Amino acid sequence: MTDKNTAPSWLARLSGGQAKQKLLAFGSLIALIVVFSVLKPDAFMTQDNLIGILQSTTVIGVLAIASTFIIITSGIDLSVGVLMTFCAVMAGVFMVNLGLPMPLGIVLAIGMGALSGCVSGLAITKLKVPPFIATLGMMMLLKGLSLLITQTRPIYFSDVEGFDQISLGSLLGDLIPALPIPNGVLIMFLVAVVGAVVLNKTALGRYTFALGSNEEAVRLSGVNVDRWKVIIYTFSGGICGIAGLLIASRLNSAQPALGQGYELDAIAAVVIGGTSLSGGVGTILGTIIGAFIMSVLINGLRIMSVAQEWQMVLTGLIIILAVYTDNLRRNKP
Amino acid sequence: MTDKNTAPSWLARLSGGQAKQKLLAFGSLIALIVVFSVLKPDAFMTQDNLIGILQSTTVIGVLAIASTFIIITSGIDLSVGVLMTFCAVMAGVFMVNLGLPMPLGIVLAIGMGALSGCVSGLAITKLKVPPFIATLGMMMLLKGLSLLITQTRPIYFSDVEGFDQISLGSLLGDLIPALPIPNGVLIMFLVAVVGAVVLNKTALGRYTFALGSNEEAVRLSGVNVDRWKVIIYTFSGGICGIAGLLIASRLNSAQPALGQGYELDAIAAVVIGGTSLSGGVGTILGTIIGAFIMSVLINGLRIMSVAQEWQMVLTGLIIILAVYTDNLRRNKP
Amino acid sequence: QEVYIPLVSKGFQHQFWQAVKQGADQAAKEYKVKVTFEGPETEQQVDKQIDMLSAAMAKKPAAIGFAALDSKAAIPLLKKAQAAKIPVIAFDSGVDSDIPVTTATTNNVAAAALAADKMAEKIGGEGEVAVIAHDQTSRTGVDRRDGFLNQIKAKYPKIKVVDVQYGGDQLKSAEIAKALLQAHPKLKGIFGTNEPGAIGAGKGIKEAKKSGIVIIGFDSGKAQKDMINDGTIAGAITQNPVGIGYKTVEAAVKTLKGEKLPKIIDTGFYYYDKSNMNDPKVAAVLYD
Amino acid sequence: MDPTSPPGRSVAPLISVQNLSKSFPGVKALDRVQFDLRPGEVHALMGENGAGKSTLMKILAGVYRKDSGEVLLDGQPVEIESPAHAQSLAIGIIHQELHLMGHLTAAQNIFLGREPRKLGGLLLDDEQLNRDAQVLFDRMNLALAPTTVVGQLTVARQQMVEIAKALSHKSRVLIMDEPTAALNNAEIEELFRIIRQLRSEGVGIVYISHKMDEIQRIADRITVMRDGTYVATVPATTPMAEVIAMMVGRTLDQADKHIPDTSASEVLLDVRGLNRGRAIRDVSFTVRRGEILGFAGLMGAGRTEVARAVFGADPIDSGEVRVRGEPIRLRSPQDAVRAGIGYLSEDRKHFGLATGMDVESNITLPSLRRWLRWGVFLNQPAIRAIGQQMVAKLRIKTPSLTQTARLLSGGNQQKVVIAKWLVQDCEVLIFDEPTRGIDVGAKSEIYKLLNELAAQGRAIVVISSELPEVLLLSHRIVVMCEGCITGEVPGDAATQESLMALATRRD
Ligand SMILES: Nc1ncnc2c1ncn2[C@@H]1O[C@H](COP(=O)(O)OP(=O)(O)OP(=O)(O)O)[C@@H](O)[C@H]1O
Ligand SMILES: Nc1ncnc2c1ncn2[C@@H]1O[C@H](COP(=O)(O)OP(=O)(O)OP(=O)(O)O)[C@@H](O)[C@H]1O
Ligand SMILES: [Mg+2]
Ligand SMILES: [Mg+2]
Repeated sequence: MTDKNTAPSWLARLSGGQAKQKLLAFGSLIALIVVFSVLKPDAFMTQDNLIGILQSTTVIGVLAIASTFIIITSGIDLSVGVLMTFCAVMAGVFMVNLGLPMPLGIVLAIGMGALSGCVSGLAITKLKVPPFIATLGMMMLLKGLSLLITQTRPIYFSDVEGFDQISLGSLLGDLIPALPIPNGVLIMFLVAVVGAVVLNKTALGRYTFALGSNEEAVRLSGVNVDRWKVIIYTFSGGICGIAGLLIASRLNSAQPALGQGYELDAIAAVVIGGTSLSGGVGTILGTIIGAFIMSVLINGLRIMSVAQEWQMVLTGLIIILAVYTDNLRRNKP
Repeated sequence: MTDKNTAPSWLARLSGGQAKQKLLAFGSLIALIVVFSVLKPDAFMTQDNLIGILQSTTVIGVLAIASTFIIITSGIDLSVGVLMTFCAVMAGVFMVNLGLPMPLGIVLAIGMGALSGCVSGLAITKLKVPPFIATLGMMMLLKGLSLLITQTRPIYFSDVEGFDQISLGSLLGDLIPALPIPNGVLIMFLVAVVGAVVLNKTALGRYTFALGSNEEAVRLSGVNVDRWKVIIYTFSGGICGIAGLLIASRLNSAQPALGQGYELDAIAAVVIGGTSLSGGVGTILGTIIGAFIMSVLINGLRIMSVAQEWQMVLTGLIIILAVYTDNLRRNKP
Repeated sequence: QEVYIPLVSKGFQHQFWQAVKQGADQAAKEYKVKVTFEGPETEQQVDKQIDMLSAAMAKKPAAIGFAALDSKAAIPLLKKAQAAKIPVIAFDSGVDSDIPVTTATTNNVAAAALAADKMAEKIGGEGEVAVIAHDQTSRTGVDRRDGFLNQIKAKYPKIKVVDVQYGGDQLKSAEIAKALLQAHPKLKGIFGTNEPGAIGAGKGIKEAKKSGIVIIGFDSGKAQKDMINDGTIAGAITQNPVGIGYKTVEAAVKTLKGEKLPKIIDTGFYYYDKSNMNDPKVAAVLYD
Repeated sequence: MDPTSPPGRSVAPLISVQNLSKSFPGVKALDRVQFDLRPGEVHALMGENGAGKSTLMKILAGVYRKDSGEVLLDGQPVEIESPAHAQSLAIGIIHQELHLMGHLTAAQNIFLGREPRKLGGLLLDDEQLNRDAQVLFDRMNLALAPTTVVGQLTVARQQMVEIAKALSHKSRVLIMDEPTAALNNAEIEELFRIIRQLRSEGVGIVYISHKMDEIQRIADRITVMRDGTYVATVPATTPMAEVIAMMVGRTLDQADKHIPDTSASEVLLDVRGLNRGRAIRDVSFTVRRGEILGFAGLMGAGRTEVARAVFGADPIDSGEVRVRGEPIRLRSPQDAVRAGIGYLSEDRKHFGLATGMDVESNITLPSLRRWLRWGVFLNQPAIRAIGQQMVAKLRIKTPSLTQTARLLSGGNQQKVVIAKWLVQDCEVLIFDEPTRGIDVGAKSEIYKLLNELAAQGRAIVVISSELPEVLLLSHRIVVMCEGCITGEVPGDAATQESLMALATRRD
């Protein structure tokens, strides 16, 4: 174990004292970047492409942060992808159909995410349905709702002034023209920092770990387990709402049929980042690294014009290997 | 708990002594059937439609049986759907491309399923990658391979004499014309019976439960945990191979891009059938009932011409409720 | 009793299928028949489509409209329909069998070849182009991809297709477009074989702030029309989905009345761009 | 005392350990330790919590691999690679922590990996399996159906299943790591009978326990360890005070008993007419401020059930619980904690410890509210401070406050669980087997602590299967049998005999 007292950096604190391991977990990421840079130096390591990679990580990254909380409680949330879409749709309903002002629309859309998360949480705690099934049910339900609400047509935000700037504008680029990082990327990092603080510095985070470690012991410590679970799912749902806004802004529309399957990418990012599916262990920093491993891999293979069938084969292999090498490092400190 | 000694019927034995609970789990199924029969008597309760329901349960049913073993060990297998497709493709390669005789082709296709299961098992035990990731990786890998092998084109079995009879023919119907049950359905029930015997009467089954119950205890008992896990995944992979043959025969072709998403249906069937995702508990009979609940539900909604969006919403709700009512019954014996 | 005609389609979530449904509903209203419309979630789920067909037949319909994902796989059921004297109208893509009374369809290979011609015209007959197709296995995906590739190969030897990638949804298509631009700096054009593919390509180009890339799209939809208007997409091929839906139902009704129908009802396709978008003939087949 | 004579010097040792070392990250668990075991002897291994006893034994059982040193079996060096390998070398072990498969039956647990087969090995022969288990249980005088699912057994019965499992192996070396921590007297007698029989058959037995009287009764030799090092091996006839001094490196003063007069003080906990199925039948009792109420009874008497019911952990059929005269709603442990009741479970692994979390998080779990700033953010310095305070107060042996609780030695885990209830600062504390697995030194500290807590005006309930402990601590003793309270005796009038009589009274 790393001793926190000997290396109390902000990094170590944010990542819950496992900074060393996490820094090592960068390994797979660095390795991938080096390989692609060597193989395609002129295309991969360009500013445009790097920003493209950052941009392409945002949505999965934010969904993965939401999933990290759930997975640390030893739960699972299959609805994150569809929930994101549902929030995008609701943002459209509020801002376009009802014409509410953008800030209010944003808050309400995130609120819808939190509400849906809350419903999953209630199904899990009050109906005692296992998370896998509760969120599988929610996935179908929300997908149907998104299609019903939109009558299977996208909602376009063209008339909502500045909505596409949420994801695509670049406040940073306006200040420092050499760094045209899109706002969506900053939002992802902001969500990550807030997520890490909540996970490691608040009661919610503490109970997240505790529930994943031994739920019965937590109950017998006099903690209202049900309430905290609902709170955690609600919080995670709210984060999915942010992902919904990001994707809606990026596509400048709410696409009601998109989103299914994204949950697997999110969960893969979480696990590659060192969070245990059996609960009790995990960091946000790891999750972000995991999300980048996924997006760098896919971008690199595309840049190299690898046929998509081979992309699948290689992605499958590399996901397994990334988790394997991460294991190796953990066991040899 | 039901007392095994007081009710030793073959049913109780097959279902591992939880027959009473399982018989109750029939409840949801019967309820669905009654509702649909009342609402659409002339269309739902017809011989054709009932046979259609049976037929549409076969593939998911067999995949769910394969998943039951994995889930009882407290593992999960996301690759079952794609593995099924891979086996269908390999059956095509063996029988159509290489022109091997059908019986040999069948054995080899099932063997490919077992082999893939074995690879998953090795990734889980030797590389210590969690089942979720190992099988997610396998899912991508096998999907890519299926597309590569077929060059993304279906392989048609039109020239393989009698291949479509595996699933669509009716040996029973030839004997008893009033009961034209397709062979695929019989095969599913056969797999269920063999699966139940293996699960409850053999060492493989015993270790399946033991691993899901407390893996560390199994290791400390001197059992070669890794070996048995590999065996269980191999066995389960072989069953997926049978599903691959069933679907290939039903479609008279191997469709290389099909299969993803089927794993969720299979897992849902398993859990609705009362198997616990945390391992150690489960029955094949329950799984079959779970698979029928899913297919009756979907068929019934279609028969009632419910809009597809509403079908999704209702399926989501009913899956949650089915597991909820199953919980209720368990807690009030 | 009301005449009931279920349409079993290849999908229902895409705008294209919704437009087909719209045409079917329109015809249903005019001919006073009952129509339902459903299709699997992805165009790979051949067996789910067959389950849908089987449930549709259990409802004892007067006729069936069917857009086969894999025409051979459905033949046993179609034979059953034939035996039960339920006429089958194929739509969107054909069924390799003589059971369907008629087929209401677009010639996707020819439509994609037209896209290739337009692409060649816009980039001046030479250079690198790429394809963002919608998936590897669906009939339309394969026809449009191959229709485009074959036309280029046959007629434009100086044009090189450097990559074919498969998008699926808008977001993934946009990521692919950006990666294509990185990998092939000299890229001159992208053909998106369906609506998300075309819009995604446009998005990707916009995000990468590249100009001068020629995008040829397929189908319509509001976003694609907007992009054509603002010049991001040079132009697109449109089929006549509303017409496909309408003709399918109409054909069913006519068959039930005993009318003779041609084996193929070609619903046609058009190339459209900024210049002819408001032409009534074109505007009629575009959808939002 | 046993009249057995230690085996002669000429006997070659079964197992001999030399210069064995083992480190874990941050901990040197064993430092050049030596140990030997002769056939037909009971060799006690003693030491404080965290001294390295279990680690040494786990190396012999193939659970851990040694870092350096030598293990000789029959004079031949061996490298014990896995539990299976240890079994094949006829080394059996009863682990300190229970390792059972909760969903399997007792018989299935015992014979896992060695199931009788039928039909040419194809199918399992469960009839034979159950018969074999029954034979084993009969030999142990254990009234347990082989088909019982072990997850539904109490800890004590699970421990008996573990013992049965170890016995079924017919080992030449049998290691018992605190086998009696969860057992009552009758069961301990049964176990000793079996141990003596095995000894006479030439089996070498390593016996780890913190119960001095047991060591005196059963052991032939004693090896003492301290802080991962070897101290000495002495004959069991050595006075216990000397052995303890070797273990802890200092002499201990016995906690002495003085019973304050609490008859006038306020009734803090008042339980009336509690019923829950057949497990709790019309149980009523009161505890006053400053009082320690002992609960005695045999295994399965229902004491744990009563405690859990009072704590709101299990639903009740009828009855009322009052705290400070106020009836409380009991739907969940949360209600109980809010009313000022704390409950230390007898099963720390399942109900006590969040095993994956670190020490300080566990210690502050029930009281987390108090360690928050603005009700949201963790007050890390305060958490660190209270953690340090508890580690010092209870002498918890841990490399740091951020050590994962699972990696502590068994006794130290128990201390962590005690610490979390001390921090929560409840008025009413129910301790279910509080000293299970705790070493002598720490035990007397906990006794002092309980007296202190009572003296501060709290009401304490102590459930213990060790009669001397109940007798030493309690101001009043309630005895249970089969779900009923069969009697109540003042602490100064009670004797082991009188308590046993009440504990076995059936009506
Ligand atoms: N797997 C492990 N990882 C890290 N530290 C460990 C591990 N196992 C044991 N330790 C540490 O090694 C030391 C010795 O532990 P061990 O369990 O052998 O003690 P013990 O003598 O059996 O104590 P007790 O009487 O409490 O059971 C302790 O400090 C413990 O924290
Ligand atoms: N012979 C038995 N077989 C199986 N279960 C038993 C048996 N005896 C008791 N039990 C279980 O134990 C419960 C009561 O035990 P409980 O743990 O409350 O007793 P206790 O007095 O605390 O004893 P212990 O010292 O074992 O903890 C019963 O409700 C029952 O579930
Ligand atoms: Mg120990
Ligand atoms: Mg007890």
